[in-house]
Amino acid sequence: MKLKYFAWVRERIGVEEEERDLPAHVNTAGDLIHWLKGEGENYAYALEKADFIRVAADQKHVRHDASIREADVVALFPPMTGG
Amino acid sequence: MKLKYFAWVRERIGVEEEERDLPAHVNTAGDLIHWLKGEGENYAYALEKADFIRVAADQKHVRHDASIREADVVALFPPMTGG
Amino acid sequence: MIAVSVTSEPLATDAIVASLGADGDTGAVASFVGLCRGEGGRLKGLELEHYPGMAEAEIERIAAIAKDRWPVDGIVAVHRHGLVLAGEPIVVVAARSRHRDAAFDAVRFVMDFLKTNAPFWKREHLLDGTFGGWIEAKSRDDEATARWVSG
Amino acid sequence: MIAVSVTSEPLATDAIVASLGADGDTGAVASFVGLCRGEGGRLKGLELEHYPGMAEAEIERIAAIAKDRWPVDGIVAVHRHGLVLAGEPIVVVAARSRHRDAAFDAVRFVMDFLKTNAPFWKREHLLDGTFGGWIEAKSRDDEATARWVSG
Repeated sequence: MKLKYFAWVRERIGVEEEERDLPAHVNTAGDLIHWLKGEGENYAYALEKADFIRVAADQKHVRHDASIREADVVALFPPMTGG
Repeated sequence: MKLKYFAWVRERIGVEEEERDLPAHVNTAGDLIHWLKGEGENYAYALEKADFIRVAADQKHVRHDASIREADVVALFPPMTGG
Repeated sequence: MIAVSVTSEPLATDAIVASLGADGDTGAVASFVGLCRGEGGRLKGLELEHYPGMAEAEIERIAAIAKDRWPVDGIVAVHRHGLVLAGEPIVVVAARSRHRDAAFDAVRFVMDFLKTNAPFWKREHLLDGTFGGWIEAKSRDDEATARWVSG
Repeated sequence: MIAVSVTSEPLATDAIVASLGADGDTGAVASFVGLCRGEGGRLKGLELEHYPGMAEAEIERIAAIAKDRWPVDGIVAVHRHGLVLAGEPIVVVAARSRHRDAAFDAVRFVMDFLKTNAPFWKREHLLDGTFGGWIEAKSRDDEATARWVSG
């Protein structure tokens, strides 16, 4: 699965995107965030306020309880500030 | 007192404006309309829906129960349709 | 800054909105243009009668109320009178502010009150050059105005 | 007609609003321009990061909801990304309709949802050329969006 990061989530993790094989127990967007937090200090820092992180699966907003296993690209980012 | 008329009130009365001496019993905007209705068929036709007629005293909207004796110019017109 | 005018000349919409200006704190410009509809090709346009002097004064009064009610830094409103051809602007209202809510609210408030309180009267001007009927005031315009009082 | 774009070029506000077009039934054009504030001269501007592809798709989705909800005949929305200097437009949204309420509501709805749902992130770009902090999302923007759901 391709993971993409934006804004300060991107800065803290240190990469714009990466390919990752998800463990079998990662099903929802929330699972993904929780698992990534254990993948290193940079991830733990970027995702420390897990509830705050927004998720898009294949460019559509999804809730933390939505399954993301079928998605090709999942993006994690802070609340948006456009307009 | 100068009286001014606009839109179909003006058309029905047949003049744009006129000078009139008000009888002593005419105090409010409503009194003025009521009195004018007795001044000829054209006035009766223009002002037949008396409640519908809007009044401005010295270029300010006033209600039918407002005194207009101190005004220099009183205008009578239909509901407005600008914008 | 409040700038109001009533004119028989065609309205230069972009220039009117630009006349609002801006400063370093301007974050929002909301604007509205009311156009003369052709009503399926039936109308050449609308003839707008107005009460000179009171028309300007009343729009200024409405704009001043809006400026007191919301934190806007400028309001501009220009209204035409005389013959307005189908497709041409009848009225342009714009406001600028720091945040968007104030500009949105001020423009809509001015438009709603202008419809019911500014002394203009529209009459249909038909394609054959004759006059049609006077446009009747709409109850939904009165309701739109009332919304700002009760709300 | 719905037209959405995201660009790194300065926005030509008047041309964007004009691109809405008009027909004989157009009676109302409402528009909004969101500008980059200088915050008392502290900022050179804002750097806007965005999610290419999703940004356009999300604004189009929001505009389509607005077009379904209100009788508007056209909506146009253009959003910048990259460095936007203080005083420059960040976003332009406009709608046209027969009567004014639809155009007003559609523009405000698109702006409110765009603020909370379109994937853009603003960062301060200071006068000395360095980056300041990321702009924090405002709870009042979430409330503005929620208003359209409950209201």
